[in-house]
Amino acid sequence: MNRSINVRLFGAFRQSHPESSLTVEIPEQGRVADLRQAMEAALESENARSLLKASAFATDTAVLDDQDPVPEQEVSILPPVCGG
Amino acid sequence: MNRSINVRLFGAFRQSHPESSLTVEIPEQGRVADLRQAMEAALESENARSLLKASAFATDTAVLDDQDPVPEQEVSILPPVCGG
Amino acid sequence: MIHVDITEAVLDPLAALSHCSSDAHGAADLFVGRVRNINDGRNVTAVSYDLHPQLCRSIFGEICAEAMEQWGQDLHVYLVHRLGRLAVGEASVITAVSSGHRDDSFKACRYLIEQMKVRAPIWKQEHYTDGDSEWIKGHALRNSG
Amino acid sequence: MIHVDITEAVLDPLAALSHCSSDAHGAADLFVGRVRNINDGRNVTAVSYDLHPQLCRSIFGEICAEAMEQWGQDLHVYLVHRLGRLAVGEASVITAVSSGHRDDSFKACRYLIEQMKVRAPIWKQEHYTDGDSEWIKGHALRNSG
Repeated sequence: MNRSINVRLFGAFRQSHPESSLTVEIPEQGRVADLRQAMEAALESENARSLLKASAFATDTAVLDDQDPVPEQEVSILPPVCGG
Repeated sequence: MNRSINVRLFGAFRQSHPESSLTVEIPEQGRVADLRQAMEAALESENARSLLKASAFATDTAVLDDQDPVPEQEVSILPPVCGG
Repeated sequence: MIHVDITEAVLDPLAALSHCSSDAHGAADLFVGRVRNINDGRNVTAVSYDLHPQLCRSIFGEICAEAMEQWGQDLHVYLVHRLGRLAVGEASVITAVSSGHRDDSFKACRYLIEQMKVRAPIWKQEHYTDGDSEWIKGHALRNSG
Repeated sequence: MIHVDITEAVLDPLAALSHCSSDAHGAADLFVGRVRNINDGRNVTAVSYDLHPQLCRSIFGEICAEAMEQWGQDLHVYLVHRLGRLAVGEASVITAVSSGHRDDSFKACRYLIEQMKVRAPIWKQEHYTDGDSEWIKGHALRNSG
Protein backbone atom coordinates (compact mmCIF):
# COMPACT_ATOMS: atom_id res chain seq x y z
CA MET A 1 0.00 0.00 0.00
CA ASN A 2 1.30 3.45 -0.87
CA ARG A 3 0.87 6.89 0.63
CA SER A 4 1.70 10.28 -0.76
CA ILE A 5 4.07 12.68 0.90
CA ASN A 6 4.82 16.27 0.20
CA VAL A 7 8.50 17.19 -0.23
CA ARG A 8 9.61 20.82 0.19
CA LEU A 9 12.29 21.90 -2.24
CA PHE A 10 15.13 24.32 -1.50
CA GLY A 11 18.02 25.98 -3.27
CA ALA A 12 18.82 24.74 -6.75
CA PHE A 13 15.79 22.39 -6.74
CA ARG A 14 13.63 25.50 -7.07
CA GLN A 15 15.21 26.20 -10.44
CA SER A 16 13.49 23.22 -12.03
CA HIS A 17 10.41 23.34 -9.75
CA PRO A 18 9.43 26.93 -8.98
CA GLU A 19 6.35 25.71 -7.08
CA SER A 20 8.86 24.69 -4.35
CA SER A 21 7.31 21.36 -3.52
CA LEU A 22 6.66 18.00 -5.04
CA THR A 23 4.31 15.19 -4.02
CA VAL A 24 5.52 11.62 -4.42
CA GLU A 25 4.19 8.15 -3.57
CA ILE A 26 6.07 5.91 -1.15
CA PRO A 27 5.30 2.54 0.52
CA GLU A 28 3.17 2.92 3.67
CA GLN A 29 6.08 1.88 5.94
CA GLY A 30 8.65 3.47 3.65
CA ARG A 31 12.08 4.62 4.74
CA VAL A 32 14.03 7.63 3.57
CA ALA A 33 15.81 5.41 1.02
CA ASP A 34 12.42 4.69 -0.58
CA LEU A 35 11.64 8.37 -0.65
CA ARG A 36 14.95 9.04 -2.35
CA GLN A 37 14.02 6.48 -5.02
CA ALA A 38 10.59 8.00 -5.53
CA MET A 39 12.15 11.44 -5.88
CA GLU A 40 14.53 10.19 -8.52
CA ALA A 41 11.60 9.02 -10.59
CA ALA A 42 9.68 12.26 -10.04
CA LEU A 43 12.40 14.78 -10.83
CA GLU A 44 12.28 15.77 -14.47
CA SER A 45 15.67 17.32 -15.11
CA GLU A 46 19.01 15.54 -15.26
CA ASN A 47 20.51 18.35 -13.13
CA ALA A 48 17.97 17.84 -10.39
CA ARG A 49 18.51 14.08 -10.36
CA SER A 50 22.22 14.56 -10.06
CA LEU A 51 21.68 17.11 -7.25
CA LEU A 52 19.51 14.53 -5.47
CA LYS A 53 22.52 12.24 -4.93
CA ALA A 54 24.26 14.91 -2.80
CA SER A 55 21.06 15.93 -0.97
CA ALA A 56 19.77 15.13 2.49
CA PHE A 57 16.19 14.75 3.70
CA ALA A 58 15.06 16.49 6.86
CA THR A 59 12.15 17.29 9.13
CA ASP A 60 11.77 20.75 10.66
CA THR A 61 14.09 19.78 13.50
CA ALA A 62 16.58 17.21 12.20
CA VAL A 63 18.39 15.79 9.20
CA LEU A 64 17.34 12.19 8.43
CA ASP A 65 19.35 9.09 7.61
CA ASP A 66 18.44 6.86 4.67
CA GLN A 67 17.30 4.08 7.03
CA ASP A 68 15.03 6.38 9.06
CA PRO A 69 11.25 5.97 8.58
CA VAL A 70 9.63 8.74 6.55
CA PRO A 71 7.73 11.10 8.87
CA GLU A 72 3.96 11.40 8.63
CA GLN A 73 3.46 14.91 7.40
CA GLU A 74 6.04 16.54 5.26
CA VAL A 75 9.77 16.40 4.64
CA SER A 76 12.29 18.73 3.04
CA ILE A 77 15.02 17.90 0.61
CA LEU A 78 18.23 19.83 1.22
CA PRO A 79 20.79 20.18 -1.56
CA PRO A 80 24.43 20.81 -0.57
CA VAL A 81 24.60 23.90 1.67
CA CYS A 82 26.76 27.02 1.53
CA GLY A 83 25.36 29.43 4.13
CA GLY A 84 26.75 32.79 5.09
CA MET B 1 77.86 70.25 32.91
CA ASN B 2 74.26 69.45 33.67
CA ARG B 3 71.02 70.24 31.93
CA SER B 4 67.47 69.92 33.17
CA ILE B 5 64.86 67.78 31.50
CA ASN B 6 61.15 67.56 32.00
CA VAL B 7 59.74 64.07 32.61
CA ARG B 8 56.02 63.44 32.02
CA LEU B 9 54.46 61.09 34.54
CA PHE B 10 51.73 58.55 33.82
CA GLY B 11 49.59 56.02 35.63
CA ALA B 12 50.50 55.31 39.24
CA PHE B 13 53.22 58.00 39.18
CA ARG B 14 50.44 60.56 39.19
CA GLN B 15 49.33 59.33 42.59
CA SER B 16 52.43 60.74 44.27
CA HIS B 17 52.87 63.65 41.81
CA PRO B 18 49.50 65.04 40.74
CA GLU B 19 51.22 67.76 38.74
CA SER B 20 52.04 64.97 36.24
CA SER B 21 55.58 66.02 35.52
CA LEU B 22 58.93 66.34 37.23
CA THR B 23 62.08 68.22 36.26
CA VAL B 24 65.43 66.60 36.96
CA GLU B 25 69.10 67.40 36.26
CA ILE B 26 71.18 65.07 34.10
CA PRO B 27 74.71 65.29 32.62
CA GLU B 28 74.78 67.22 29.32
CA GLN B 29 75.54 64.05 27.32
CA GLY B 30 73.52 61.85 29.64
CA ARG B 31 71.98 58.54 28.69
CA VAL B 32 68.66 57.08 29.79
CA ALA B 33 70.48 55.22 32.59
CA ASP B 34 71.56 58.60 34.01
CA LEU B 35 68.01 59.83 33.79
CA ARG B 36 66.82 56.77 35.66
CA GLN B 37 69.34 57.56 38.44
CA ALA B 38 68.26 61.18 38.61
CA MET B 39 64.62 60.09 38.83
CA GLU B 40 65.38 57.77 41.70
CA ALA B 41 66.82 60.66 43.64
CA ALA B 42 63.90 62.92 42.75
CA LEU B 43 61.01 60.62 43.56
CA GLU B 44 59.82 61.11 47.11
CA SER B 45 57.81 58.02 47.87
CA GLU B 46 59.11 54.50 48.33
CA ASN B 47 56.24 53.24 46.11
CA ALA B 48 57.24 55.49 43.25
CA ARG B 49 60.88 54.47 43.51
CA SER B 50 59.93 50.83 43.39
CA LEU B 51 57.65 51.52 40.42
CA LEU B 52 60.59 53.20 38.67
CA LYS B 53 62.48 49.90 38.49
CA ALA B 54 59.74 48.38 36.29
CA SER B 55 59.25 51.52 34.21
CA ALA B 56 60.41 52.47 30.72
CA PHE B 57 61.34 55.88 29.33
CA ALA B 58 59.96 57.02 25.99
CA THR B 59 59.68 59.83 23.50
CA ASP B 60 56.41 60.56 21.74
CA THR B 61 57.23 57.95 19.11
CA ALA B 62 59.35 55.23 20.71
CA VAL B 63 60.33 53.47 23.91
CA LEU B 64 63.99 54.08 24.85
CA ASP B 65 66.75 51.73 25.99
CA ASP B 66 68.92 52.55 29.03
CA GLN B 67 71.94 53.12 26.77
CA ASP B 68 70.07 55.57 24.46
CA PRO B 69 70.96 59.28 24.74
CA VAL B 70 68.33 61.37 26.47
CA PRO B 71 66.35 63.40 23.91
CA GLU B 72 66.58 67.21 23.88
CA GLN B 73 63.09 68.23 24.84
CA GLU B 74 61.03 66.03 27.02
CA VAL B 75 60.61 62.37 27.89
CA SER B 76 57.89 60.31 29.48
CA ILE B 77 58.20 57.67 32.13
CA LEU B 78 55.90 54.72 31.58
CA PRO B 79 55.05 52.41 34.48
CA PRO B 80 54.01 48.83 33.67
CA VAL B 81 51.06 48.91 31.25
CA CYS B 82 47.68 47.18 31.30
CA GLY B 83 45.63 48.68 28.48
CA GLY B 84 42.16 47.67 27.38
CA MET C 1 21.78 33.43 26.96
CA ILE C 2 21.04 32.54 23.35
CA HIS C 3 19.47 34.61 20.60
CA VAL C 4 19.03 33.04 17.16
CA ASP C 5 16.91 34.23 14.26
CA ILE C 6 16.46 34.35 10.53
CA THR C 7 15.09 37.55 9.09
CA GLU C 8 14.38 39.49 5.91
CA ALA C 9 15.29 42.73 7.68
CA VAL C 10 18.69 44.42 7.49
CA LEU C 11 20.98 42.92 10.14
CA ASP C 12 21.79 45.09 13.14
CA PRO C 13 25.25 44.83 14.73
CA LEU C 14 24.15 46.99 17.66
CA ALA C 15 21.38 44.55 18.51
CA ALA C 16 23.99 41.79 18.52
CA LEU C 17 26.31 43.77 20.82
CA SER C 18 23.43 44.71 23.07
CA HIS C 19 22.50 41.04 23.46
CA CYS C 20 26.15 40.18 23.97
CA SER C 21 26.84 42.30 27.02
CA SER C 22 26.75 41.89 30.76
CA ASP C 23 28.33 43.71 33.68
CA ALA C 24 30.40 40.59 34.26
CA HIS C 25 31.62 40.39 30.65
CA GLY C 26 34.81 42.24 29.77
CA ALA C 27 34.87 41.04 26.16
CA ALA C 28 32.66 40.73 23.11
CA ASP C 29 33.53 39.49 19.64
CA LEU C 30 31.30 40.04 16.64
CA PHE C 31 31.59 38.64 13.14
CA VAL C 32 29.83 40.01 10.05
CA GLY C 33 29.60 38.08 6.78
CA ARG C 34 28.89 40.30 3.78
CA VAL C 35 28.14 39.85 0.08
CA ARG C 36 31.35 40.26 -1.94
CA ASN C 37 31.56 41.79 -5.42
CA ILE C 38 33.62 38.93 -6.83
CA ASN C 39 33.39 35.18 -6.43
CA ASP C 40 35.43 32.66 -8.39
CA GLY C 41 36.44 35.43 -10.78
CA ARG C 42 32.86 36.45 -11.66
CA ASN C 43 31.46 39.91 -10.94
CA VAL C 44 28.62 39.57 -8.46
CA THR C 45 25.87 42.19 -8.14
CA ALA C 46 23.67 40.45 -5.57
CA VAL C 47 23.07 37.17 -3.79
CA SER C 48 19.70 35.56 -3.06
CA TYR C 49 19.64 33.52 0.13
CA ASP C 50 17.24 30.63 0.44
CA LEU C 51 16.99 28.76 3.71
CA HIS C 52 14.86 26.33 5.67
CA PRO C 53 13.57 28.57 8.46
CA GLN C 54 12.49 26.03 11.10
CA LEU C 55 15.48 23.76 10.65
CA CYS C 56 17.84 26.75 10.60
CA ARG C 57 16.54 27.99 13.93
CA SER C 58 16.83 24.53 15.38
CA ILE C 59 20.40 24.05 14.16
CA PHE C 60 21.44 27.60 15.14
CA GLY C 61 20.16 26.83 18.64
CA GLU C 62 22.18 23.60 18.78
CA ILE C 63 25.35 25.36 17.66
CA CYS C 64 24.93 28.09 20.27
CA ALA C 65 24.30 25.54 23.02
CA GLU C 66 27.47 23.69 22.00
CA ALA C 67 29.48 26.92 22.21
CA MET C 68 28.19 27.54 25.74
CA GLU C 69 28.97 23.99 26.73
CA GLN C 70 32.52 24.42 25.52
CA TRP C 71 33.32 28.01 26.56
CA GLY C 72 30.97 28.72 29.45
CA GLN C 73 27.29 28.62 30.38
CA ASP C 74 27.48 32.32 31.25
CA LEU C 75 28.27 33.27 27.63
CA HIS C 76 25.85 35.48 25.71
CA VAL C 77 25.56 34.09 22.21
CA TYR C 78 23.96 35.57 19.06
CA LEU C 79 23.47 34.07 15.60
CA VAL C 80 21.22 35.68 13.00
CA HIS C 81 21.11 35.00 9.24
CA ARG C 82 19.37 37.03 6.62
CA LEU C 83 16.98 35.75 3.97
CA GLY C 84 16.19 37.14 0.52
CA ARG C 85 18.10 39.11 -2.10
CA LEU C 86 21.09 41.11 -0.82
CA ALA C 87 23.20 43.62 -2.71
CA VAL C 88 27.00 43.66 -2.57
CA GLY C 89 28.16 44.95 0.83
CA GLU C 90 25.05 43.90 2.73
CA ALA C 91 25.46 41.65 5.76
CA SER C 92 24.15 38.11 5.36
CA VAL C 93 25.05 36.83 8.79
CA ILE C 94 26.09 38.14 12.20
CA THR C 95 27.53 36.00 14.98
CA ALA C 96 28.53 37.46 18.33
CA VAL C 97 29.61 36.29 21.77
CA SER C 98 30.38 38.03 25.04
CA SER C 99 32.28 36.51 27.94
CA GLY C 100 34.29 37.34 31.03
CA HIS C 101 37.60 37.23 29.18
CA ARG C 102 38.43 37.67 25.52
CA ASP C 103 39.78 34.23 24.63
CA ASP C 104 36.35 32.64 25.08
CA SER C 105 34.61 35.33 23.02
CA PHE C 106 36.97 34.96 20.08
CA LYS C 107 36.89 31.17 20.06
CA ALA C 108 33.14 30.80 20.56
CA CYS C 109 32.34 33.46 17.93
CA ARG C 110 34.54 31.66 15.42
CA TYR C 111 32.89 28.36 16.32
CA LEU C 112 29.44 29.79 15.56
CA ILE C 113 30.31 30.92 12.06
CA GLU C 114 32.33 27.81 11.16
CA GLN C 115 29.57 25.46 12.30
CA MET C 116 26.88 27.55 10.66
CA LYS C 117 28.70 27.31 7.32
CA VAL C 118 28.88 23.53 7.56
CA ARG C 119 25.56 22.60 9.12
CA ALA C 120 22.91 25.23 8.40
CA PRO C 121 20.39 24.57 5.59
CA ILE C 122 21.13 27.75 3.64
CA TRP C 123 21.61 28.20 -0.10
CA LYS C 124 23.06 31.03 -2.17
CA GLN C 125 22.12 32.05 -5.67
CA GLU C 126 24.62 34.53 -7.09
CA HIS C 127 23.54 37.16 -9.59
CA TYR C 128 26.21 38.38 -12.00
CA THR C 129 26.77 41.62 -13.88
CA ASP C 130 26.14 39.77 -17.17
CA GLY C 131 22.57 39.00 -16.05
CA ASP C 132 23.31 35.34 -15.42
CA SER C 133 22.70 33.72 -12.05
CA GLU C 134 23.77 30.49 -10.45
CA TRP C 135 23.11 28.41 -7.33
CA ILE C 136 26.43 27.94 -5.56
CA LYS C 137 27.62 24.37 -5.19
CA GLY C 138 28.02 23.65 -1.50
CA HIS C 139 28.81 20.59 0.55
CA ALA C 140 26.37 17.79 1.36
CA LEU C 141 24.57 17.92 4.69
CA ARG C 142 25.19 14.86 6.79
CA ASN C 143 23.16 13.81 9.76
CA SER C 144 25.44 14.71 12.65
CA GLY C 145 22.57 13.70 14.97
CA MET D 1 43.53 51.19 5.28
CA ILE D 2 44.28 52.07 8.87
CA HIS D 3 42.27 54.06 11.40
CA VAL D 4 43.67 54.54 14.89
CA ASP D 5 42.61 56.99 17.57
CA ILE D 6 42.32 57.71 21.24
CA THR D 7 39.26 59.58 22.38
CA GLU D 8 37.25 60.76 25.37
CA ALA D 9 34.02 60.13 23.44
CA VAL D 10 31.89 57.00 23.73
CA LEU D 11 33.23 54.35 21.33
CA ASP D 12 31.14 53.62 18.24
CA PRO D 13 31.06 50.05 16.89
CA LEU D 14 29.23 51.21 13.76
CA ALA D 15 32.06 53.59 12.90
CA ALA D 16 34.45 50.66 13.23
CA LEU D 17 32.33 48.45 10.96
CA SER D 18 31.91 51.26 8.48
CA HIS D 19 35.69 51.70 8.27
CA CYS D 20 36.09 47.93 8.05
CA SER D 21 34.09 47.33 4.91
CA SER D 22 34.73 47.10 1.21
CA ASP D 23 32.89 45.57 -1.73
CA ALA D 24 35.75 43.09 -1.97
CA HIS D 25 35.56 42.10 1.71
CA GLY D 26 33.26 39.23 2.65
CA ALA D 27 34.23 39.27 6.33
CA ALA D 28 34.65 41.62 9.26
CA ASP D 29 35.54 40.84 12.85
CA LEU D 30 35.11 43.33 15.67
CA PHE D 31 36.24 43.11 19.28
CA VAL D 32 34.93 45.22 22.15
CA GLY D 33 36.67 45.42 25.51
CA ARG D 34 34.40 46.61 28.31
CA VAL D 35 34.73 47.56 31.98
CA ARG D 36 33.77 44.58 34.16
CA ASN D 37 32.04 44.80 37.53
CA ILE D 38 34.51 42.50 39.24
CA ASN D 39 38.29 42.22 39.08
CA ASP D 40 40.38 39.99 41.33
CA GLY D 41 37.36 39.54 43.58
CA ARG D 42 36.78 43.27 44.17
CA ASN D 43 33.59 45.06 43.15
CA VAL D 44 34.43 47.65 40.53
CA THR D 45 32.22 50.68 39.87
CA ALA D 46 34.38 52.45 37.28
CA VAL D 47 37.82 52.52 35.70
CA SER D 48 39.90 55.60 34.88
CA TYR D 49 42.12 55.19 31.84
CA ASP D 50 45.33 57.17 31.61
CA LEU D 51 47.40 56.94 28.44
CA HIS D 52 50.20 58.60 26.53
CA PRO D 53 48.32 59.98 23.51
CA GLN D 54 51.14 60.53 21.00
CA LEU D 55 52.95 57.31 21.78
CA CYS D 56 49.66 55.38 21.78
CA ARG D 57 48.83 56.59 18.30
CA SER D 58 52.28 55.75 17.11
CA ILE D 59 52.21 52.24 18.55
CA PHE D 60 48.62 51.61 17.40
CA GLY D 61 49.76 52.51 13.90
CA GLU D 62 52.70 50.11 14.09
CA ILE D 63 50.48 47.28 15.29
CA CYS D 64 47.98 47.87 12.48
CA ALA D 65 50.75 47.97 9.88
CA GLU D 66 52.11 44.67 11.20
CA ALA D 67 48.67 43.08 10.90
CA MET D 68 48.43 44.18 7.26
CA GLU D 69 51.90 42.88 6.57
CA GLN D 70 50.94 39.51 7.95
CA TRP D 71 47.36 39.11 6.73
CA GLY D 72 47.10 41.34 3.67
CA GLN D 73 47.75 44.90 2.52
CA ASP D 74 44.11 45.12 1.42
CA LEU D 75 42.86 44.71 5.01
CA HIS D 76 40.88 47.52 6.62
CA VAL D 77 42.09 47.87 10.18
CA TYR D 78 40.64 49.85 13.11
CA LEU D 79 41.98 50.40 16.64
CA VAL D 80 40.52 52.99 18.98
CA HIS D 81 40.99 53.28 22.75
CA ARG D 82 39.06 55.46 25.13
CA LEU D 83 40.47 57.82 27.71
CA GLY D 84 39.00 59.03 31.01
CA ARG D 85 36.64 57.57 33.58
CA LEU D 86 34.36 54.77 32.36
CA ALA D 87 31.48 53.13 34.21
CA VAL D 88 30.95 49.35 34.30
CA GLY D 89 29.73 48.13 30.90
CA GLU D 90 31.28 50.95 28.89
CA ALA D 91 33.63 50.07 26.04
CA SER D 92 37.28 50.93 26.62
CA VAL D 93 38.64 49.64 23.33
CA ILE D 94 37.40 48.54 19.90
CA THR D 95 39.50 46.66 17.38
CA ALA D 96 38.12 45.62 14.00
CA VAL D 97 39.35 44.18 10.72
CA SER D 98 37.72 43.41 7.39
CA SER D 99 39.16 41.13 4.71
CA GLY D 100 38.24 39.03 1.70
CA HIS D 101 37.82 35.87 3.74
CA ARG D 102 37.07 35.36 7.40
CA ASP D 103 40.21 33.65 8.60
CA ASP D 104 42.27 36.81 8.06
CA SER D 105 39.72 39.02 9.84
CA PHE D 106 39.60 36.83 12.93
CA LYS D 107 43.36 36.43 13.20
CA ALA D 108 44.24 40.06 12.51
CA CYS D 109 41.56 41.37 14.89
CA ARG D 110 42.89 39.14 17.63
CA TYR D 111 46.44 40.29 16.87
CA LEU D 112 45.43 43.94 17.34
CA ILE D 113 43.99 43.45 20.80
CA GLU D 114 46.76 41.13 22.01
CA GLN D 115 49.51 43.48 20.86
CA MET D 116 47.69 46.52 22.20
CA LYS D 117 47.49 44.92 25.65
CA VAL D 118 51.22 44.24 25.68
CA ARG D 119 52.67 47.30 23.96
CA ALA D 120 50.37 50.31 24.37
CA PRO D 121 51.20 52.90 27.05
CA ILE D 122 47.84 52.71 28.83
CA TRP D 123 47.11 52.54 32.56
CA LYS D 124 44.00 51.63 34.53
CA GLN D 125 42.90 52.93 37.87
CA GLU D 126 40.03 50.88 39.26
CA HIS D 127 37.42 52.45 41.51
CA TYR D 128 35.71 50.14 43.99
CA THR D 129 32.33 50.10 45.69
CA ASP D 130 34.04 50.72 49.05
CA GLY D 131 35.34 54.08 47.77
CA ASP D 132 38.91 52.85 47.43
CA SER D 133 40.77 52.98 44.14
CA GLU D 134 43.94 51.42 42.82
CA TRP D 135 46.28 51.59 39.83
CA ILE D 136 46.40 48.12 38.30
CA LYS D 137 49.78 46.45 38.23
CA GLY D 138 50.65 45.72 34.62
CA HIS D 139 53.70 44.40 32.85
CA ALA D 140 56.85 46.38 32.08
CA LEU D 141 57.14 47.95 28.63
CA ARG D 142 60.19 46.77 26.76
CA ASN D 143 61.70 48.45 23.77
CA SER D 144 60.67 46.16 20.96
CA GLY D 145 62.79 48.25 18.57
